[in-house]
Amino acid sequence: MSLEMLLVIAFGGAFLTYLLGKLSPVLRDILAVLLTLVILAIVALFYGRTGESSFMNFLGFNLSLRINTLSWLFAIAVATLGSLSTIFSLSYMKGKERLDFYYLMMLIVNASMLGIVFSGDLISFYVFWEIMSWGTFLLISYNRGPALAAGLKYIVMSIVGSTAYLLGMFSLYASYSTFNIADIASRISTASPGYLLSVLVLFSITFGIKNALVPLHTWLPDAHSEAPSPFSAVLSGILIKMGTYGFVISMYVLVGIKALSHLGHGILSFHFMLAILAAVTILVPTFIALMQDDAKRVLAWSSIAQVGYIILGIAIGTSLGFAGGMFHFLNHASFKALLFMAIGAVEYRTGTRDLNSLGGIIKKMPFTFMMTLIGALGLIGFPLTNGFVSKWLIYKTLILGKDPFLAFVALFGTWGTILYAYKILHNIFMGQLPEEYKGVEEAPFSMKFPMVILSIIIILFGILPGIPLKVINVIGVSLGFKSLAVNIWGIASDTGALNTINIFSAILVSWIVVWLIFKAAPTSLRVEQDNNYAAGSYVPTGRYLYTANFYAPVYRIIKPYVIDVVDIFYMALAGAVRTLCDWTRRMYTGELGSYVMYIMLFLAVLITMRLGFNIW
Amino acid sequence: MDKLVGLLKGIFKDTDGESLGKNRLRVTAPRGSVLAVLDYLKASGFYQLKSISCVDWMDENEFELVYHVASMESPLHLMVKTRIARDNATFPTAIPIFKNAGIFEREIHELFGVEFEGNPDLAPLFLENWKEIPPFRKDFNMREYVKETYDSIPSFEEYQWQKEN
Amino acid sequence: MDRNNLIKWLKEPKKMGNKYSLWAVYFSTACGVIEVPPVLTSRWDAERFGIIPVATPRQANLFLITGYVTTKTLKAIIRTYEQMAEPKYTIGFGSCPINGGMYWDSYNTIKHLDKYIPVDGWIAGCMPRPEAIFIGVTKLWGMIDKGLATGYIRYRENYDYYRGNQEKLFGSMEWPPLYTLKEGTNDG
Amino acid sequence: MKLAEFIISPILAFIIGIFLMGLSRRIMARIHRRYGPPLMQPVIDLVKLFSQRTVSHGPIFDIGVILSLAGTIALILFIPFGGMCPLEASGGLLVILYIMLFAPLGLALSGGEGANPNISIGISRKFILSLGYEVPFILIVLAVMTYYHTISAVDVVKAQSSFHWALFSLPLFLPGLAYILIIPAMLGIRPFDLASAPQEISSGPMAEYGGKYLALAEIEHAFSIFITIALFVDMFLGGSGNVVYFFLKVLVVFIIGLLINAVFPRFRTEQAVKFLWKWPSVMALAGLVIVLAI
Repeated sequence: MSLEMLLVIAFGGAFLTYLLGKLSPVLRDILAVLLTLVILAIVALFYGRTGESSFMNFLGFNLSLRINTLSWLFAIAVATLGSLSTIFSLSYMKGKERLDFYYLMMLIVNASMLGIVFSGDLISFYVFWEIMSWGTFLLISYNRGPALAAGLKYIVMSIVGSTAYLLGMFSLYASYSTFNIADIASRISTASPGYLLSVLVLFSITFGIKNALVPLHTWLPDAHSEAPSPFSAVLSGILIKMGTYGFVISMYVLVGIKALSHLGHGILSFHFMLAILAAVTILVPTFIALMQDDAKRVLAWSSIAQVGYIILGIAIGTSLGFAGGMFHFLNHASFKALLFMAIGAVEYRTGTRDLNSLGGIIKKMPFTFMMTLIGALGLIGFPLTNGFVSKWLIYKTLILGKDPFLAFVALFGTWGTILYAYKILHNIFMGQLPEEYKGVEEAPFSMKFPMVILSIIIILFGILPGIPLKVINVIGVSLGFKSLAVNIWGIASDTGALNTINIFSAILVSWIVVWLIFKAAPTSLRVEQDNNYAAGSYVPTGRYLYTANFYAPVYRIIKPYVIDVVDIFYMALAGAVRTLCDWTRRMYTGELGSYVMYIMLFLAVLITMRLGFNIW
Repeated sequence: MDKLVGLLKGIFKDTDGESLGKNRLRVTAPRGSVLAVLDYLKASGFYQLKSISCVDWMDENEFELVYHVASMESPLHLMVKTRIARDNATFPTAIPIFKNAGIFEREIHELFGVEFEGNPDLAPLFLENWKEIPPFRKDFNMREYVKETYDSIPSFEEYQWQKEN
Repeated sequence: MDRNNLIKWLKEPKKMGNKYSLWAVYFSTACGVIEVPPVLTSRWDAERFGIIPVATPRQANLFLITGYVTTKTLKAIIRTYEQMAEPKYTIGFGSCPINGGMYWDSYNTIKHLDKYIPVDGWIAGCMPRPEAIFIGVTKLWGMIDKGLATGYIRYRENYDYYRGNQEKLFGSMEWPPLYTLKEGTNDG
Repeated sequence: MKLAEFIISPILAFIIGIFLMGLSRRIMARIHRRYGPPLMQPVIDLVKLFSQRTVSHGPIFDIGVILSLAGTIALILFIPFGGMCPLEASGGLLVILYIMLFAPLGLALSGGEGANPNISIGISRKFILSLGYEVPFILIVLAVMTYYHTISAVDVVKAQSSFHWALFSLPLFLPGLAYILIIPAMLGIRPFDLASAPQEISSGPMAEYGGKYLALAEIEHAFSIFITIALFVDMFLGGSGNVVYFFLKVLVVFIIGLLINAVFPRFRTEQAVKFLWKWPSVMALAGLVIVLAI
C-alpha cells in the first residue's frame, strides 16, 4: 500500500460517504466508520517504514510524499482519533441537520491531516494545510449563531498564519530553488543565522496560531467550545497538534538541531524565547481556565495550557525535553479527546454543560464519570497515567538544565490544572443530583466505546511508558538527539530514574492493605443522597447543592490579574479596522456628482503638486 | 409628647393619646385609621417598628393589636393600639409601611389566628402539625391539649407491657 | 478508671474504645448549653476523659440534649440521632427532657424525650452543674461496661414504636424510615 | 533486607505519626492549662472508630478515602527515613511531589460523592490552600534540587552527610525557614485549618465521615504529619541513617511547628493564600535566586 493510495482512499472515501448519505443515512454512518478504521489499519501497518516518493508534477515542481517514524507517530494519532471521534459522532450527531456535510468535513479534515504529516515538500504541505483550515472552519461554524463568529475568528487568524507560511516558503524557494523538505534541510546548514531566524519566526507564527501559543491563541477558546463535541475532541486532540508537527518540522527537520543551537545564546536564543512563550502559555491560560463556567471552555483554555507543556518540552531542545514534549502531545491527544467526549456525552444526555447548574450526575452516569476521572487524572499528570510520565520528563529536563523558573511555572501550572480538573469533576458529577436530572441515562455504547479505548491508552501508557517512549526515542535519534536509556517502565539515568512499575506496585499493595482494613471494619449502611448532615434539618433532594462560583476566594484574588489581554487587543484591533473601513465606505455615496467631485479634487491635487512643488 | 398627641388628634378622628410615664405614649386608634397613623408616624421620624403584639380580650370578644413604634433619634416609645373583632379576625397588613411587619404578623397569625390581608407569607412558624385552635387564644384548653397530645403517647414501658399482653 | 488496664483492652477493645472516646455532639436546645463549654474547655477539661466536641453527628457517639425540647427541635433531634454512627449513646440533660420540667403544661414542648428517641442516661437538675455531667458520663461508662447502654439497639428493635410516636406528633415525616418497619405499625 | 524495609518503614511511620498526634493534643492542652488526654488517646479513638457502624454515600465515597490513605502509605516508601528508602530509584522528589496529590484528591472525590455543601466548601478551600502553599513548596523543592543538582531524595540526603545541613548553608537557609512557615498549611492545622474548620463548615471534607472513614482519614493525617516533617528533615536537616536520631529530629521540628499552631487563630481563605504567596514565597524565591547565583 503506497501513501498515495492511502490519501486517495481517505479523500475519495470522504466524498463517497457524502454521496452515499443522499441514499441512506445508515449506510453513510457505516461507511464513515469503516473508512476511518481502514485508514487506521493501513497507517498501523506503515509502522517502521521510511521512504519518499513523488506523486505529481505541478507547474514544474516535484510534489512528493514521505514517511518516517515522526510522521508515522502523528499519522497514527490522527487515524486513531479520527476513527474514535467518528464512532462517537454516530449517536452524538443523530437527528441533527446537514449530517452528510458533517461527515464529509470530518473525513476531509482527517484526510488532510494525514496529507500534512505525509507530505514531503512545502507546497503539498501548504495545500493540505489549507484544506484542513477551511474544513475546520466549516465544522466549527456547524452550529451557526455564535459558532459562526468563532469560526470566523479562527479562519481570519488561520489566513494570517498561512500568509506567514507562504512568505517563509517562497523565501526558502528563493534561496534553495526547491520545495522539498529533505533537500532544503541538507543545504540549509550554510545559511546565515539571521536568515534562519527570520524563516523560523515566520513559520512560528503559522504554527503558533494553529497550536494556540500565547499570544496567538485567541481563536481557540471560542472555537473549541462552539464546535460539535466529537469535533472538539479532534480539534483539541490532534488538529492543534499539527502546529506541534510544524514546529518539529521547522525547528528540527528543516533547520536542524545543530544550526538551531547557534541561533543566539543564553536567554536571547530562539529556543529559550520559545520556551518562555510556552511558559506564559502554561501559566495564564491555566488560571483563565479556572475561572470559566462552561465545561468545554474550561477544557479549551486547558488545551492552550497543555500545548504550552508540549512546546516547552520541544523548545528546550534536550533529548529528555523533546521526548517529554512528544510524549505529552500523544497524551494530550488521548486525555483531552477523552474529556471532550465525556463532556459531550453529558451534554448529550442533560442538554447543558454549564458547570453551575449540573451536579450529582455520577448516580446516573457512573461510567462517564469514571472516564472523566481517568481523563482528568491524565490531565493533572497523576502518577500511573500517561500525563505523569511526560510531565516528569519535562520537569526533569528543566531542573537539570538549571531552568528552575521554567520548572516552577510548569509545576505551578499543574496545581492550577488540579483545581480546574476537580472543578469539572465536582460540578458535573459530584454533589446532589438536582430534580431535573433524575431521568438522565448512561451514555450509549457508541459513546462509551471510544472513551474506553482512550482511557485504556491513558492507563497503559501510564504504567508502561516505554511503549511510546521507544518510538519517540527513535524519532529523537533520527533528528540528532542523544539516545535515551528507555526501559519499558520509564527512564533509567544517574540523576534520578523513573520506574512506573515500582510506583504502580507500591500503590497497588498499599491499596490492598488499606482495602483489607476497610473491609475488616463493620460494613457501612448505604444511604440516599437526602440523608445528609444539614444541622438536623431535612433538606429535600437536590436542594442542597454547592457548585456556583466554586473557587470564589481564589477568583477574588486572581481576577484583577488574569485577563486575556491579547484577545482584548485583537478585538480592539478588529474594531479599529472595521471603523476605518466603515469610514472609508462613506466615500461611496452612490451619487455621480460626488464621484465627479473626487476626480476633480484628485486632479486638482495633482496639478497643485505639479505646479507648486515641481515634483515631477 | 402632648404636641404629638394633639397633632394626631387633629389629623385623625377618634384617635386618643395617653402618656404612660416618661417617654412612653399610648395611642389608641380605630381599626380604619391605624395604618394611616403608622404611616404618619413613620413620616414624622418613627421609622422603626419594634414589634407587633396581640392581646386576647375574650370577654369583650375582641383582639387588641399593639404596634410598638420607636425612633433612633428620640427617646419616645409609642404604642399604637387598636381593637378588632375576635370572630374571623382580619386586619390589613402593615408591610407597605414597615417591611419587617411581615414576620410579626406571621407569628400573630399562627398564635392568635388573625388573618392579615395582603401578607404573602403566613405559613406556620413554630408549630408542627397543629390541628387545634391557635394556642394563644384564651379559649384554648392547654391542659387538655397536653393530655391529649403528649400524655396519650405510651411510654416505652407501657408499650412493652402492651406488647407482652 | 480502667483506661490503662491492658488485659481489658485486649479482651474487649470495642467496649473500651467506646468508653474512653466519647465524641459528643451537644444539641443546644436551651439554657443547658451554657454548662457545656466550661466542661469542654480549660475549667473542667473533658478531653482528659477522651470527650471532645465534634462538628457533625456522623462523627459523634455521644448525644447531649441540653434543655427543653419543642416539637420543632425534636424533629432535628431525631434527624441528628438517626445520623449518628452506631453504637451511640444519648444523655438527657436537665429536668426538661425528663418530664417537661417547668414546661410540663406547655402546648409546644414535648414532655418525655424517651418516648421519641431512646435515652441512655439522665442528668437531673435545673440546671445541673458541670460536675454532674462528669457523674453522668461515669455512670454511662458503667453502663457501657455492663452492656446496659443499648439505646441504639432498642431504637432499632422497637423502631415501629418510636417511629409511630414521632409520626403521632408530626403527622407524616419528611424522610423515609431508617430501619424497615415491622407489620402492624401504629401510624398516627 | 530490602523487603523488610517495605514493611518496617510504613509501620514505624504510623507509630511516629500517631505518637506525634497524641503528643500534640497533650502539649496543646498544657498550653491551654489543661491536663489533656493520655498519649494513647488517638489509638483509643481509632479503636472506637473502627468498631462503629456508619453510613456510605456510594462507591466513590469508599474508594476515595481508601485511595487517599493508600497514596499516603505508598508515599512513605519514597521518602528516605532513617537509612531506609525502599523505592529510591523511582522518580525522586518529583514523584514525591505528585504522590502527595493522592491524599487531597482522594478525600475530595470521596467528599464530592458525600453530596454535602459543607464538604464542597471544605474541598474548595483545601484546594485553594494547596494552591497557596504549593508556590513556596515548589520553589523550596526546586531550590534544593537545583542546589544539589539531582532529583533524587536519597542523593539530597547523601549530599548533606557529616553535618553539612542544608538549613545552615547560606543558599538554603531561607527556603528552610519558608518550609517551617508552610508546615501548618501543608498539614491543614491552625492557623491554616480553614479547610476543616469545625465551627464554620462542620469539619469540611470530613462532614459526612464517621466510623472507619474517619479512622482512615485520621490515619492519613498521622501519616502526613510524619511525611511533611520527614521531608523537611531529609531536605534541610540532613536526614539520618539512624531511626532514633531521625525521630529526634522530627520531634524537634514538630514541636516548633506545634508552638506556632497552638497560639494562632484561623486565617480566612484569602488571607491564608495571600500570606503564603507573600512571605514564604519571597523567602523561597530569594533562596532559589541565591542558589542560581552561586
